This record gives sequence, structure tokens and C-alpha cells, in this order.
Amino acid sequence: MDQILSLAATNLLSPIILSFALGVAASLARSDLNIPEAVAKGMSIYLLFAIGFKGGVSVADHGIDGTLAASLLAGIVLSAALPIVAFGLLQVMGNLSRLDAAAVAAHYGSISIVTFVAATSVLNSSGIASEGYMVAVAAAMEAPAILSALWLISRGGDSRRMDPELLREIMLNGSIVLLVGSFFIGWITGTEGLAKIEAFIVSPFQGVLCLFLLDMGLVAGRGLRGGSGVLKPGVLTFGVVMPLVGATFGCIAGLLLGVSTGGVALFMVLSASASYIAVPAAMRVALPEANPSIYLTLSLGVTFPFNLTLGIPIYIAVASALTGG
Amino acid sequence: MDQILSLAATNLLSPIILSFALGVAASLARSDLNIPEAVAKGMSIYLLFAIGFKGGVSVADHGIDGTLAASLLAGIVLSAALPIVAFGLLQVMGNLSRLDAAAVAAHYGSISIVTFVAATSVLNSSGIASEGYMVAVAAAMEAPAILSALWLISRGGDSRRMDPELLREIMLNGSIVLLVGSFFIGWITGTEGLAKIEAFIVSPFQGVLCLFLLDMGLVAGRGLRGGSGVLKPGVLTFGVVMPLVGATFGCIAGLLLGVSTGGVALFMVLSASASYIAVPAAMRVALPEANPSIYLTLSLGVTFPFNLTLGIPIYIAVASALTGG
Amino acid sequence: MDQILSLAATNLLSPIILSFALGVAASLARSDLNIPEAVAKGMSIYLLFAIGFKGGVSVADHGIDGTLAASLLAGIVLSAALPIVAFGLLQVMGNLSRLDAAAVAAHYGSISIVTFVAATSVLNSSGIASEGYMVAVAAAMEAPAILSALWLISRGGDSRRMDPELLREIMLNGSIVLLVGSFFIGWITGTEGLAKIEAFIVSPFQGVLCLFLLDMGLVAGRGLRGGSGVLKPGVLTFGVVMPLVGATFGCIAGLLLGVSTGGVALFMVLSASASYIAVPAAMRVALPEANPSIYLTLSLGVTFPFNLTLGIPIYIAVASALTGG
Amino acid sequence: MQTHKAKRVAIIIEQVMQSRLTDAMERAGVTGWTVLPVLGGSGDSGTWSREGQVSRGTGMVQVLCVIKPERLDGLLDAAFAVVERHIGIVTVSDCEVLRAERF
Amino acid sequence: MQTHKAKRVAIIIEQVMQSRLTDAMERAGVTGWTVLPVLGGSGDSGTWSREGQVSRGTGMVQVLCVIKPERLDGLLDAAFAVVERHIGIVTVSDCEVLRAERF
Amino acid sequence: MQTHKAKRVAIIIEQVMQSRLTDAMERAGVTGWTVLPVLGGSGDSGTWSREGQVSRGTGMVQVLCVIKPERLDGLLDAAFAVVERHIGIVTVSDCEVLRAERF
Ligand SMILES: Nc1ncnc2c1ncn2[C@@H]1O[C@H](COP(=O)(O)O)[C@@H](O)[C@H]1O
Ligand SMILES: Nc1ncnc2c1ncn2[C@@H]1O[C@H](COP(=O)(O)O)[C@@H](O)[C@H]1O
Ligand SMILES: Nc1ncnc2c1ncn2[C@@H]1O[C@H](COP(=O)(O)O)[C@@H](O)[C@H]1O
Ligand code: NA
Ligand code: NA
Ligand code: NA
Repeated sequence: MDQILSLAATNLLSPIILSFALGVAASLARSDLNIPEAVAKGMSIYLLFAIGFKGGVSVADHGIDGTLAASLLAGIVLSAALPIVAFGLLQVMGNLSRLDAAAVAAHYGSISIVTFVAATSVLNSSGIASEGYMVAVAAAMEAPAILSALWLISRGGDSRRMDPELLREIMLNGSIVLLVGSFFIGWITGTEGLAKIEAFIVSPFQGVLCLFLLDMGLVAGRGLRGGSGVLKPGVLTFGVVMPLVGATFGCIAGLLLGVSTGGVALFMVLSASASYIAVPAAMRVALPEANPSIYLTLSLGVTFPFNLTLGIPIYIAVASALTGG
Repeated sequence: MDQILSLAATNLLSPIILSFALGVAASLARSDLNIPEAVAKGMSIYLLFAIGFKGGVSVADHGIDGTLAASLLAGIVLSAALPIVAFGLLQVMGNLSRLDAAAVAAHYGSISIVTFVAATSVLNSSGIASEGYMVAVAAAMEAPAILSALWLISRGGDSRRMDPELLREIMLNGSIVLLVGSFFIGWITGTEGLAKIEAFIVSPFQGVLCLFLLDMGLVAGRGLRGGSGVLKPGVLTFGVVMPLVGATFGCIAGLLLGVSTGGVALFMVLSASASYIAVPAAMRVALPEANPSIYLTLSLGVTFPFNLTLGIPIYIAVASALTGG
Repeated sequence: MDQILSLAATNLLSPIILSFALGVAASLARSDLNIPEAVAKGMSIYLLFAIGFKGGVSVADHGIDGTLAASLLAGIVLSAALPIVAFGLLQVMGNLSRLDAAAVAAHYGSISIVTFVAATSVLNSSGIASEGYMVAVAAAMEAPAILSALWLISRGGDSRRMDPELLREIMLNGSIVLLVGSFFIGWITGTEGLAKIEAFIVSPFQGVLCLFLLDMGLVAGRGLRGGSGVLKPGVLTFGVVMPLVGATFGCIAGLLLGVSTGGVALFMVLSASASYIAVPAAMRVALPEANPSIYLTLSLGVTFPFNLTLGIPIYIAVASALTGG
Repeated sequence: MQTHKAKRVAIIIEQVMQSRLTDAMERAGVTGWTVLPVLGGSGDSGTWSREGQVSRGTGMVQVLCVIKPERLDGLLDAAFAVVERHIGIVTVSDCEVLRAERF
Repeated sequence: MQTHKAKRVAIIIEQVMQSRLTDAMERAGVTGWTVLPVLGGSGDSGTWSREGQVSRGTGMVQVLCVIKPERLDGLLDAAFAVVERHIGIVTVSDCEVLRAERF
Repeated sequence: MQTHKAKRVAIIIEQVMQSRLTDAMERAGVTGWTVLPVLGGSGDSGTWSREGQVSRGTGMVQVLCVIKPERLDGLLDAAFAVVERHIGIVTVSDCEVLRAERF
């Protein structure tokens, strides 16, 4: 408990969280502060490239231990299973339509890469090691949740054609391709490659993350202003409960796999986090009748801030306690 | 005098000034060199965030001495008073309409943050210290000038409704929010926070400033090409005289407050500089009949280059002489 | 031969080439990965500024030896002459219309600055020195090829008015102005100026180049997907043969001039590379009937990847062998 | 394909006035519109372009609104009150629209 | 100047649907169109804006197509099949076009 | 609300030709226009998109001009002289405009 509190305090007063808070505050106060779309996209490309590359280098460095394949598989299973849990929970907690519930569920099976990045930052500064291939697990968890959600809907009698075009779009989503691609580049070029571009992808990383989280705060705040009306208390609660439920599943998976303390924590973070890039796009194509305000506000306005501020310290503390790390 | 010349020479041959000159030359020669709007905005967000953060860290480091509140107040008074001086001067020097004169006056009460940033760069490389909270003074000086100018107009019988919406927009202008917000983030996280993002906000700062000034040069040159026709000699002269007048007021304020040599210089720079972001936007809303070519050309095409090249060395030399720094 | 292979292997497994390959693969697989136009332009401005500045600093450092003027002249002659060679070759190899052949020829006389940048990277990491003013030679080679191509067309009876407006546009093209401008800034400010902005233009350079080449790969792949239909085998072969022919001319020029090993290699690279920025724009104005798919696909989809992967190691190895460097 | 008569109103206005315009439209009961970016232009007050622009004071946007003919006057009155003292241009043209239930 | 009667179809649609729409148009034999960016908008499903957007899930674009009157119905049928279940707005207006041979 | 008949001319043209077009328009006495960005398109010369574009050789823009009916022909002649050999599309439609004094 003590460790949680101290981690939480350090975390809450770090530049990246405060930048996020500044963004939320600015947009709730209706300031015209904004970051151009192209710059936001540029920063997200930078972050994906850097995190993938560093993951690959770490694998090149430490080699792959036997759990890599098992971890990837665990990630895929988690991503596919969590939407079903989420869907069940929503039946109990909220009174969303089947469509809206399935769309929300898809988001919680998938992952938020920025939450992952923020967690690795906290792990780094706490000196807790984690497996470099967790980046690949993150990539593997992006898509399966979408298929699960569409299956949930089709089970309900609504026959959705999962057209092959959509499947291709989901699998070759830009963020997956960039993450996996840079992971392999890092793996192939190793520490020698890293040395060449370290001054670009390592040193300024935390600073770029600050500005990116400032933007995330602006977007989240705007979403809260616009979407707060649509969220019933039950659904709001779901946005805080589901991450904890997901983290529990992630924790069990990590412990069963026998990964490091940091690895368990990252499994928890991935399972707890909700997508706001790949899944919304897929939902707009496949389930256009589902209300985007609901899933975007929940994922970006409720769960993301929760994980960023309280969730990450909790998950790390629990992982440390359980692995004795 | 000697010091002015040597400072001016060093300043004129620094990469940032030469980048500005390149921009002006390229656009006067009608080259198609241009920096995309999104990139320019991204750089200005970076600069505001970095300068605010570093100011806050410096306050965290050295503590606030008693003059912080007094300095903020002085800044507000200067910003509110200088438009009246400018307005009077314009009655004498130019023959602008009341509306145009008031709009121009608003710009000179407010400040140019890039001029401020360039001045702190010169101070740094000259080894002259200044108060970290001067960033907060800069933020405090952005808005009051606008209210003064509207008051000048309403006194002339033209009853302008200062709608509360506009007031909110002015106060929560993106650049003010970002500057003040990052100032507080820097203050809260202190040197420990700075250490995390130093490689992002400190090391590459000068280089980003070069590219940003290249863009400012392009914009200023374009303005000069288009707007040179609208500026009568009297008004042009105002663009060089008013900074000196403003600097004098700023100097007196700094000396009365007893701030450091660098602090006096920065008070002079802030008072001498003219806004080209926040104030033009407010003028388009509140005084749409005022001609934007006049105030944009003056502020960006005349006063900004003057301050950047000659003004800053003069202000620093005068401040050094008067404070014995 | 051995050296070529080892250089080629190192080169092919470097982060920048792998990033390019990732981009090509992603767009051939029709992933939606993309880099916003503004970010791509921002990166290209960064690269031009950095490479120009560093070239200027190196000239300030080492002084100009007598070959500077001769090198510039050689560059201009090469740029003007190579289109005639290319045009002749195309008559033999492809069966393009005169217009299309002239447009393609213009591209191969001019240069690709990114190929130049990639080559200097390889030279640097191989510890081979080159003349700083080669950047100026690169700038000098951008435009003459366009005039040659227009002359080729007018000789064929088609009287094209080379309007002075177009001439101005070609000469004051943004990339030429930025390259030459930053070259002079670097020259004037020297190592002292470099020290101020080193953390911006030197350290992160390789990393930015990676992301930029990722984007080039995306664009090249897209071009290949769309334009592969229009290219007959003869024309495709031209895209690989012409760089080797150009490099031979460049090599002779470099040897005659007596520049360093790196200098000869860069003369080869410049002559071998084909433009995809300045020349396409000029062709759209002057020869709008020429088919852009042909020259863009050839230049960006065939010659650029060839030079990047195999060409550069070959040119460096040949230059080393011939200069005994 | 079944279409319905409608009016297409295009308002080119300064970016700083955008929220005032759309607020006025909302007050007039108009809830559907689309905002398009504008790169530059020329008019009585000279030529401008968005290149390198860091100030939000000088850019413009285009607000597009497809509306039932009988509601046009309400919209124009609301829009006019905002643009009255400002630069910009308001055009109205006839169009046909699919899916009348959606607008 | 000689002009020719044509129809101008403007379809505002979600970005994720753009390639599906243009593919459908191509299948219907329509080969000319232009895509314009959209900054934001408002409708039944609320207000959105492109500012700071990192998701490609929520942006929209406008697809513009100038077409011979006799081919309008084919285009509208193709477009309708795509937009049917999706948000967005389709307008058709009359126009004159220069150089009929080019479209 | 009082409106006035006008013509709305929309010219989609390559970016490299933009200044030549607006210069020609100015020479023909047309001083008001607006430039809109274009993201991509398709036509006889294939499909293109602005994504990742570093060359300014291949992008397009849309130049919009609202003009008094009696001045249309002058504008079209001027525009045609520029677009003649170039790709692009020119459409003219009827519209009503507020505040005739402003254009
Ligand atoms: N006749 C016109 N056609 C299209 N756009 C125009 C026209 N007149 C003005 N505009 C646009 O409105 C802006 C302001 O016009 P003005 O009020 O005449 O300075 C210009 O910069 C153009 O973007
Ligand atoms: N009447 C309208 N006029 C112009 N654009 C509209 C209109 N209605 C909807 N839109 C656009 O279509 C999007 C989706 O609309 P809706 O389906 O009503 O939520 C909005 O965000 C607007 O960009
Ligand atoms: N029928 C059309 N409707 C709308 N835009 C078109 C049409 N035809 C061509 N365009 C635009 O004009 C560009 C050049 O067309 P083209 O000359 O046919 O290659 C295309 O890329 C489109 O942006
Ligand atoms: Na999850
Ligand atoms: Na001032
Ligand atoms: Na060449």
C-alpha cells in the first residue's frame, strides 16, 4: 500500500502526467490551445517507432527466452477473451444496446499504446526490468478484440459480413505495422543500430511524450465536455472497474508465463488499457450504428486518465508484490 | 557603446538571426520556400512549453523572492499603460484613423514571446542571469493591452461591447495557457523533472529556434511585400521609435523593482516588443474594421526585426550599464 | 569486390535502409500507415537545413581549396550534359515519346538530396572524408538539367516558351534556397555557430533520416503500385542503367578535379541520382503533357531504391579503388 | 434515386469568428454543418495565405450548411448578424439531397 | 466560352469509408473525383473537430464528383450502397463545365 | 434577407499553376477568390494523394471565385488560357450572394 502511494505520488507529479492534466484543464476551460492534427500524428509515429525499435534492440541484446511465443499467444487470447468479459460486465452494469456494448467491449480487449509507453517510463525510472518483446505482445493484442466483438454481434442474430477488406485493414493497421516493423528493425540492427539513432529515439523521448500527453489531455477534455451527457453512471463506473478486471486477467497470464516483474506489470497494463485509435476506426466501418461518443468518451476520457494516474502505480505495485520483485 | 556594438555584432552573426534574414530574403525574392502551418505551430508549441517549463524550474530552484508579485503587477500595469502611450504617439506621428491607431496600440502594449526567447538566448550566452519568473511576467503582459485599446475606442464614443466570450478567449488564449501551465509544471517538478526532459527542451532549443525564426522571416518578408504600400513614413518610424519608448518604461519599472540586470533587460524587451499572435486574433473579433495589414506589417515586419537585431543588444547594454551588472 | 559486398551488407542492414524497406513493404501491402504531408515537409526542411549548415561549417573549418569553383562548374556541366546522355539512352532503350523522354532526362541530370544525405552518412560511418562544399555542388546541380531538357524539346520543333517566371521559380526553388542559405549560415557562423545548434542538427540527424526514409518508402511503394503498369521493361532497365552511366561521368569529373575519395564518391552519387522534388514541379509547369507516372515511378520507385541500397556502396568502393583512398 | 430539394449555404469567414457563427446557427435551430479548411485568398482587404502562419488571427474557414428551403431565412438572418461587420462571403445555391431524414 | 451541362455530386463521408466509396464509384464506371479535407462538423451524432485528432476513426472528408447528367443515377446508386448505414450527407447540384472531353 | 444573383466558379488545378491562375485572374480584373486544399483525386492521369507528398509537383488545389454574372466570360477566358494545356476541371454554377457590395 505504501509503495502504491509513493509510486502514485511520484507518478502524479511527473511532467508527463502534469502535461496531461494541463491539457484536460485547458480544454475543460475552453481555451483555444490545440495541437495541429499533423503534429499529433507525427508525434505518435515517433513514439511508435521509438518504442518498437527499443523493444527490438532489447530482444537482440538479451535473446529471446522460451516465453516469447507463449507470451504472444497469451496476448492474443487475452485480447480475444476480454471483450467477452467486458460485454458481460456491461450487461450487468450499464444498459447499453447490444451494439454499443459490443463496440465498447472491443475497445477494452484491445490496447492503448500510450498507456503502455507511460508504464514503461515509470518502470524505467523505478529501475524495474521488463521483457523487450512486450512491445510485440502489445502489437499482437491490438486486433483480436475486434474480431471477438464482431462475433458477439453476429451471435446475436445480426449477421455482419466481416469482409476480407476490413480484415486486411485491421491487421495492417498503420500502428501495428509501424510497431512490428520498427521492432524488427531494432532486432536486426541491435545495439549498433541503436547507437546511431539513440540521440533521436532515446534522449528526447520523455519530452515528446509530455507534448503528446498534453494533446491527449486536450482531446480527452474535449471528449468529456461533449460526451459527458451520454454516459450513465453505470457505464462510467465500468470505465474504472473494467481496467481492474482486465489487469487481474493480465496478472494471472503474466504469473502463469513466469515473466519478470516488469513483464507482469506490462501484461496488466495492456489488459487494463483500452484502444482509442485502431478499434474506433474499425468500429466506424463495421458497426457504424454504434455511438462513437460512448466508446470514445469511455476509453479516452475515463479509462485512459484512470490508468495513467492511478492504474499504472497499482499494477506495478501488485506485480512487484506478487513476483517478489 | 562599445559593448552595444560588440553585442550587436555577435547577435547579428548568430545562427538564429541569420536564419531570420534568410527567411526574409527568400520571401522578398519570392522563393517558394515555406514551412507548413502545422510545423510552424508545432514549433511554437515546443518553444512556449520549453520556455515556460525552464522558467518554472528556475523558480523552483532559486525560490521566489519578494519581487515576484510586484513584477507581475508591474507587467500588468505596463501592458495596460503602453497602449495609451502608443496611441498618443500615433496621433502625433501617423495619421491613422482612431480605430487603426487603437488596434496598433494594443499590439505594442502586449508582447512577442519569440523576442523574449531570443533575448533570453542572448542573455544566456552572455552569462547574464535573470529571474525565472520573467516568463510569468511575459504571460501576464499578453492580455491587458487589449482591454486598454478597447477602452480607448469606447472613450471615443464608439461603444464596443466587450462581450464576456471575448474576454474569456483573450484570457485563455492558447499561448497564455501553455506558457503559464508549463511554468507551473516546471515549478512543481523542479530540477528532477527537468532532468527527465532536458534532452528535449534544453539541448535542441536553439536549433528549433533557428527554424522557427526562418519561418518568422518568411512571414515577415511576405508581409513586407504585401503591406509595404499601406505604411506611411510616419507610421513606419513609429515601428522603430515605439520599442525604444516602451523599453524606457520597462527599464524604469525594472529598476524600481530592483530586479537583476537580466531582469531589467527582459522588462525592456517585453515592453519594447509587439504582439503578433494573441492581439491580432482579438482585434479581428473586436475591431474588425481596423486594417490588419497595418498592424501586422508594423509588428511583424518592422518592430520584430528591429528588436531582434538591434533592440536586444541595446536593451541588454543599457540594463547592464544602469544596474552596473 | 569484397569491399563492395561488405559495404553493401552493412548498408542494407542499417536502420535507415530498413526503415525505407518497411515503408515500401507497408505500402505494397496496402497498410494505411502514412506520414502527414506537413510532417514530411518539416523533416525535409530539417534535413536540408542541417546538411547545408554542416557543409558550410566544414568549409569554414578547412578553408576553400582552389577546386571549389571548378567543382561548382563541373556540377553545372554534369547537370546540363547528363539529360542529353539520358535522352539518347532512352531513344535506344525505351520507346517513350520525345516529351516523356525529355521529362525523364531532366530528372536524371538533376539530383536527389536524400540520396546525397544517405551517402554522406555511409561515408561518415566508414570514416571517409569529403569536401564540405559538395553541398553547394549539389545545389548547383538541381536546376541546369531542367533547362537542358527544355532545350531538347525546343530542338524538336516544339517551341516552348521558357517564361522568365518559370526560370525564377526553378532558380529560387525552396530546396535550393534553403540548402544554399544554410550553407552560408554555417560558413559564416562556423564551429561556434555549430556548437550552439549541434544538439539539434547533428545528434538526432540519423534518426530523423530514418523516419524520412520510412516516408520515402511509403511514397515509392505507392508509386510502384500505381505506376508499375506504365513502365515497359526497357524503361525499367533504364532506371538502373542510367545511374551507373551517370556515376561514370561523375567519377571522371571527380578524378579530373582531384577531389578527395569522398568527394569523388559524392560526385558519382549526385550524377547517379534523379530528382523527385524540384524537377517534377518544373515539368508540370513546362511540359504538362508529359506523363508524371513515368518519371515519378522511375525516379522514386526504381532509381532511388537502387542507389540507396546498391548504388552507394558501389560508388564508394569504386571511388576508393580509383583514388587509392 | 429519390432526392429532396435543399439549399446549400457556404460561408467563408475568419477562423476567429467560427465558433460565434456556429453558436448563432445553433441558436437559430440549425444543427448540421461542416467546416472546411481554407488555404488562402484575396479580396478587398488584400491577399493572404496560410503558409507559415502562426497567428490564428488571419486564417479563414468555410462553413457549409445544407438546409431545408423553408429554414433558409432563419439561417441567413443568424449568419448575417455574425458576419455583418466582418469580412467574408456568403453564398446560397440550390441542390438536391439524398436521405432527407438525415438533415 | 463553350460550357456543358453536368452534375456536381458532393459526398461528405467518414474517412474510413473513403476507399470503399471510391472503389464503388470505380466499379460503377466513375473514374474522376476529387477528395477535399474536412476540419470538423456537427450533426445528429454531435460535434467533432480534427484538432489534435490522433485516431483516424472520427474524421471526415468530402468527395467531389462532376459527372455527365445521364450517368448521375449510376453514381448515386453506387454511393448510396456505401453510405447507407453510415453518417454523412450527399448533395447534387447543377453546374456547367468547361472542356467536356476531359470528364 | 436580400440576395443577389452571382456565378460560382470552381477551378481544380495543380498547385504549381496556382499563382499563374490567380495572376491571370487579376489581370482580367478579378480580385476576389479563395483557395481550398485538395487531399487527392482521380482522373485520366491516374490517382494521387497528398499523403507523405514531399514534392510540390503533384498536388492540386481548388480556386473558388464568386463573380457577377456579367463578368463570368472574362474570368473563364482568363482561366482557360492557363488551364488549357494542364489537367484540372472548371465548373460554373448559379448562386445567390449576400452583400453584393462586397464582391
Ligand atoms: N469574390 C470572391 N470569391 C471567392 N472568395 C472571395 C471573394 N471575395 C472575397 N473572398 C474571400 O473572402 C476573403 C475576404 O475578402 P474581403 O472582405 O474582400 O477582403 C478573401 O481573402 C477571400 O478568401
Ligand atoms: N445539414 C448539414 N449540412 C452540412 N453538413 C452536415 C449536415 N448534417 C451533417 N453534416 C455533416 O455530416 C456529419 C455527420 O452528420 P450526422 O450524421 O448528422 O451526425 C457532421 O459532422 C457534418 O460534418
Ligand atoms: N469528374 C471529375 N470530378 C471531380 N474531380 C475531377 C474529375 N476529373 C478530374 N478531377 C480532378 O482533376 C484531377 C486531374 O484529372 P485528370 O486530368 O482527369 O487526370 C484529378 O486527380 C481530380 O482531382
Ligand atoms: Na485491454
Ligand atoms: Na510591448
Ligand atoms: Na543526376
